[in-house]
Amino acid sequence: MDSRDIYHEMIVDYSRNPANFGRLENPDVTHHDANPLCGDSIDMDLKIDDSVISDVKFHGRGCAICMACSSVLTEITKGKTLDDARSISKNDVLEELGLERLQAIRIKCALLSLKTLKMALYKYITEHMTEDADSLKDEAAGLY
Amino acid sequence: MDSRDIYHEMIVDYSRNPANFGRLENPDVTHHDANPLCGDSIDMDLKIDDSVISDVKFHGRGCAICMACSSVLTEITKGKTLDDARSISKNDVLEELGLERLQAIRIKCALLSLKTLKMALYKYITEHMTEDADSLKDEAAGLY
Amino acid sequence: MQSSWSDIRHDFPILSRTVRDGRPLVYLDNAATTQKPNQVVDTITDYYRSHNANAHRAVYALAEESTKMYESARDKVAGFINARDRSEIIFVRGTTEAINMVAYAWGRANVGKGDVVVTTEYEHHSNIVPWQLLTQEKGASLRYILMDDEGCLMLDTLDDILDEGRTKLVAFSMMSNVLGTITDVEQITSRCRRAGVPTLVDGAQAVPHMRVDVESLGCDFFAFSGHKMMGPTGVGVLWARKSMLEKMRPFHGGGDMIREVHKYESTWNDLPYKFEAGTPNIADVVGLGAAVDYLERIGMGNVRRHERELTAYALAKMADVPGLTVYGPRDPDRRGGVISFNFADVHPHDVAQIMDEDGVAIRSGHHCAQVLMERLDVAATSRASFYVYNTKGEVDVLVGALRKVAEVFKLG
Amino acid sequence: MQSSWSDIRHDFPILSRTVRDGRPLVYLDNAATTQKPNQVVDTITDYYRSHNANAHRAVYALAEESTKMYESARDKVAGFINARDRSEIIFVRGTTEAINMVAYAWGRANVGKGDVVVTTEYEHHSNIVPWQLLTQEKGASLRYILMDDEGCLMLDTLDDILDEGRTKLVAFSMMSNVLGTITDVEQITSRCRRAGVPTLVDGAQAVPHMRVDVESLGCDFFAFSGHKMMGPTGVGVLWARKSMLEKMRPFHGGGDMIREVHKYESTWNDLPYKFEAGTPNIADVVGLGAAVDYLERIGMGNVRRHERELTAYALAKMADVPGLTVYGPRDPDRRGGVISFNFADVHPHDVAQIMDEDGVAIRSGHHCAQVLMERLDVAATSRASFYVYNTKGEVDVLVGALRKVAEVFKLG
Ligand SMILES: Cc1ncc(COP(=O)(O)O)c(C=O)c1O
Ligand SMILES: Cc1ncc(COP(=O)(O)O)c(C=O)c1O
Repeated sequence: MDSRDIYHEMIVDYSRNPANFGRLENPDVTHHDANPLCGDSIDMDLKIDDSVISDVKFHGRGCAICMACSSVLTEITKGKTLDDARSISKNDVLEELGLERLQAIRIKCALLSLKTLKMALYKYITEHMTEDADSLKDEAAGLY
Repeated sequence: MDSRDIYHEMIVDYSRNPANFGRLENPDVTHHDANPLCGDSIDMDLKIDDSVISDVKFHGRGCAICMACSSVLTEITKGKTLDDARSISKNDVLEELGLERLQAIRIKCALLSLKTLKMALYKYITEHMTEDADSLKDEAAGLY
Repeated sequence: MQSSWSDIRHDFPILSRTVRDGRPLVYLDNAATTQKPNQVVDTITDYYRSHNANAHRAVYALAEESTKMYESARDKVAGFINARDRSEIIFVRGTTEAINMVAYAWGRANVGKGDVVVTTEYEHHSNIVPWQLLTQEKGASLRYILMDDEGCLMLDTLDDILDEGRTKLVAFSMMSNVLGTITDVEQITSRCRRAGVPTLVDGAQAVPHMRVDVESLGCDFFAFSGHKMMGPTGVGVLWARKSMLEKMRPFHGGGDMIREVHKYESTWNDLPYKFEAGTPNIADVVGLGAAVDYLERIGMGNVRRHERELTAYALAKMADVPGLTVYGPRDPDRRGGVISFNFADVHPHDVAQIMDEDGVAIRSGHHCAQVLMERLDVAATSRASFYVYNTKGEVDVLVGALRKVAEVFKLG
Repeated sequence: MQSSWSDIRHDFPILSRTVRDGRPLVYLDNAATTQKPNQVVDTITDYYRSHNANAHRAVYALAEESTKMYESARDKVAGFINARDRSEIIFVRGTTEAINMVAYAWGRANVGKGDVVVTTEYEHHSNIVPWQLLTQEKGASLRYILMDDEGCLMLDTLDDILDEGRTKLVAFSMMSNVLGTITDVEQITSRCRRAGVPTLVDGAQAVPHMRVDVESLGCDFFAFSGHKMMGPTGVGVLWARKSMLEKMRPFHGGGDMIREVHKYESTWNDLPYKFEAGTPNIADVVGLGAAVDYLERIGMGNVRRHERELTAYALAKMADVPGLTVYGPRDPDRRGGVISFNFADVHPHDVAQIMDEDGVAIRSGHHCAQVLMERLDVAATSRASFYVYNTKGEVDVLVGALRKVAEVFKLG
C-alpha cells in the first residue's frame, strides 16, 4: 500500500485526537498488552452493565495506525453486548479504515487493541462466567 | 607424507611391541593424559633416584604413531637426569622416527607421550623441588 | 528414482574434487557432517546478495523479505517433522545447543536432589555431558539404559529404573552415530508416558536419513542439526511440545525474546521467540529451509531405501574381509547407513590415515561416544557413513583400501 | 582512501537493488545488521563447494583443510582485537549468546545473595535481561550507571555503587546502539580494577566501527557479533581474559569440549574448546575471518573517519529541519554513526513506513533498549545508522524523505 493510501485524513486525525482515549474510573475489567517488536503498548478499560459494554477507554503509546484502529475499535465496541463484542473481527476494524492490505508487520500495530480487547473480555468472562472463556483466549492468541 | 613413509618397519613393529610398555611398582611419579580429539590416552610412571630417571614405563591406548613415539621417548628418557629429560624436544622424538613432516592432527598423536612426560616431571618437581616448576608446566601446555 | 541417484552428485561440486595426489574424493563421513547441494549454497548466497536485513523488527522492504524468508523456513521445518504448531520450532546452533537448552531451561527447574535422569550407553557426548553437569549440580543421579552385545537397547533395564519412581527425564538418540542402531522410540516413549516421565530424543542421526514424525513418536523434546542434513553449519532445531515450552523459563535473555523490559523486571515474548534471543542465524535458517526442500523432493522414503541398500551391500562386502570386526546390528532394517569397524590389531587412526591416501574420507576415534567405547571395550573404531550421493562404487573403493591397510601393517 | 569509498559499493551487490516501486535502496540500518561484501559471501561459498568437513577430529584431507580454515579465522579475530592469546577467542552465535554465556558460566558461580551487578541506562536488552535473570535467581540486585541529558554516562553514579562494596560485575557497552555515544571504557575499567571488580564490555557497536584493543581497554570480558561487521549471521565472539576462562566451569556440555567422558564424570578440553561444545558454525566463522580481512584492508582508522564525516554532515543537515529532535551527544567525536531522532508528534513507525516508500531503510521502535526509552521519556525513536558504504548523497535522500513525512502528517 502506498503511504498516501494508508495515511489518509482519518488516520492522521485519529493519531492526533484519538477517540475514547484515557482511563475509566472503576472499570469492571482492564487489560494491558504490548507489541514486543515495536514497543507499542495499550491499556484498555471496560465498564460492563448487564452484559453490555456501557463504556470503554484506552490509553497507551503507539503509531498512527495503532491509535486510529484503537479509536475505531472502541467506537465499535461501545454499547455492544458481550456476545457481539466477542465476534468483532479483524476486518471489522481494518475495513473501517481501509487498511485491509497493510503489510504483515503493520497489521500487528493495527490489531493490538483488538487483541487487548479480547483478552480483557476473556478476563471478565472467566471471572464472571465460567463457560467457554478458553475459546476466547485461543481466539485472541491466534489473532496474529 | 605418504603412508609408506610414515608406517615404516620400526613404527609397525613398535605398534605391536611397544618398548617399556606396562606399569612400574611404586613409581615416584605417575601422570595420565589424553588427546581429546582422538581418544588416545597414556599413563606414564617414573622412578627417580638422585635426580636421575632410573626407570620409566607407559601404558594406555593409542595409534601406531602414539605407541612408537611413546616407545622411543621412554627409551630416550631412561637414565637421563631430570634436567636432561626436561630438555627433550619434539624433534628429538619425531626425528628418531622420521616423522618431522607429519600433518598437524597426527603430530598430537606423536607428542602425547612427551606432553605426559613433561607434566609428570612438573608434578615431581613441584612436589620435590620448589623452583621453576611453572616454566615446565607452560612448556608442556604449549607443546601443541 | 534409482536412475537419478547419480544425477544427484552433480548438485554437489565438492564430490568431484580430488584430494592428496589427485585421488577422487570418496566422502564417507556423513555422520559427522554432510555435503551441501548447490540449491542450499545458492539460497544462502541469494539471501546475502539480495535480501539481507535483520528480521522481525523493521518496516522497510528488505526486512519484510528477510522476515518472510526466515519464518517460511520455520514452516518448512515444522512440516518436515510434522510438528503440530510452528511455534514449537526453535532455531538453535545444533543438536548440542538444543539439548543444553533443555538441560538449563527445563532441567534446572525440574530436576532436584535425589532425582534421576536416564540416558543410554550409546549416546553422543552431547546427550551425556549436559546431564552429568545437571545431575552433579543438583545432587541428582544419572542412570543408563544398557545395551546388548549386538548394540540394541535392553528396555527392561529402563523399566527397572522407572519402577524406582524418581526419574524426571529419559534422553536417548533415535539412531546411534557409531553403531547405526535405530532405536525403537515409541517403545520407550510409551513406557515413559505410562510412568509420567518426559522424554528427549536426539534426532541428529535420524532426521537426515528417515521420515520423522514428532507427533507420532510421542516424545516431549526433539533435537537435530542442519549440517547433518545438507543444511549449513551453525543451525539446528529444538522441537518441544508447546505445553512444555509454555511452562519453561527463558534460557538466554536479550533482544527478540522479550515483550517489555523495565529496569528491574521484564516480560517475555510469545513462542517460539521467547527462546530465540538475539539476532538469529537468519541466512543459515533460510539455507536449512532449502535443504528441507531438497530432501522433500527426493523423498525421505527414497533416502532411507538408498541407504539401506548401500549398507546391506557394504555389510556383505565387509563380511568377506578377514580380520574385520563390524559393530552393531546385523540386520540392515534395524540400522542406518553408519558402519563402525576395527581391522585386526590396527588402530583406527592408522586405518583412516592410510585410507585418506586413496581419497577415502572416513572417521576414526571415539566419535564423541566414549561411554560406548568403554562398553565395547575398544579404544576407538573406524567409521564409514553414507548419504544419498554415495554409490556402490565408493563402497568398493572403501573395501579396496582395506587391502592397503593390510599390506602396510603386514596382516596375514 | 577518500576516492575509493564509492568503489567499495561494488563489493555489495545488494546496494544496487531497488525496492518498492523501483526506488534505489538507501540502506541506513547498519546498527541492526550490515551488508556483506562479495569477498565474505564468496568465502562461504568456496568453503561449502570445496572444503566442507567437520573440523578438528578427522585425519582426512578435507577435515585438515576445514580445521585450518576455522582455526585461521580465530587467529585473524585475535589479531583484529589484539587478544594476547588465540585461546581467548570463543566463537558463539553473537553478542547475545556471549553475554549469556558469561552470565551462566561465570555469573552463576560468582554472584550470590546480596551481591550487585551493574549495567547502564543505555544498554541493549542483551546486556540487561541476562543480568535480571541472574540477579533474580540469586537474590542479588541489579543497579544502573545513570546517563545525563546529552546521553553520556555519569561515572560518579558508578563510584557510589562501587563504594558500597558488593559489586561483582560491571557490564556496559562501548557504544550505544541508539544514541551512538562512545563510552569512555578505560575510565570505567580503571575504576573497577581499583575496586577489584571485573568488567564486561558489549562491543557489538564498537568493533565494526573503530579500532578495538582488548588488552589496552583493560576489561575482562568482551562480546561482539559478526553480522554487524560485514560477517555472516550466526557467528560472534566472546573474548575473555585467560585467567577468567580457566576458573570458569564449562557452559554447554557435548562434543569437542571434553577431554575424557566416563559414565559418571568427565574432564574438559583445553581453552578455547572447553567453551565451544558441539559442531561449530564452521562456514560462518571462516566467513567472519574474511570480513576481518576486508575491514583490515580498509583500515579501521579510515572506517571511523568516514563515518565521523558522514555523521557530522547528517547532524548539520538535520539541525535545519524544523520539529526534529536528535538524541545523543552533539559532538561527532563523542559518537559513532548512529542517529536517533523524533519528528514532531509523528510516531517513528509512521516515519519509517513513509521513508520506506522512498527506498530509505531506517529502523523505528525501541531498538531493544526500552530502559533507555523510559529514560528519554519517549515510546520509540527513528534511527539512521551508517557504514563505510554509505554516502553523503544518501544522507540527502534521508533528509529529503523527512519532507514527505511532514507533508503526509501536515506538519508546519
Ligand atoms: C549494543 C548491542 N548489544 C548487543 C546486541 C545484540 O547483538 P546480537 O543480536 O547479534 O546478539 C546489539 C545488536 O542487536 C547491540 O547493538
Ligand atoms: C547422535 C548425535 N547427537 C548429537 C550430535 C551433536 O550434533 P552437533 O555437533 O551438530 O551439535 C551428533 C553429531 O555430532 C550426533 O551424531
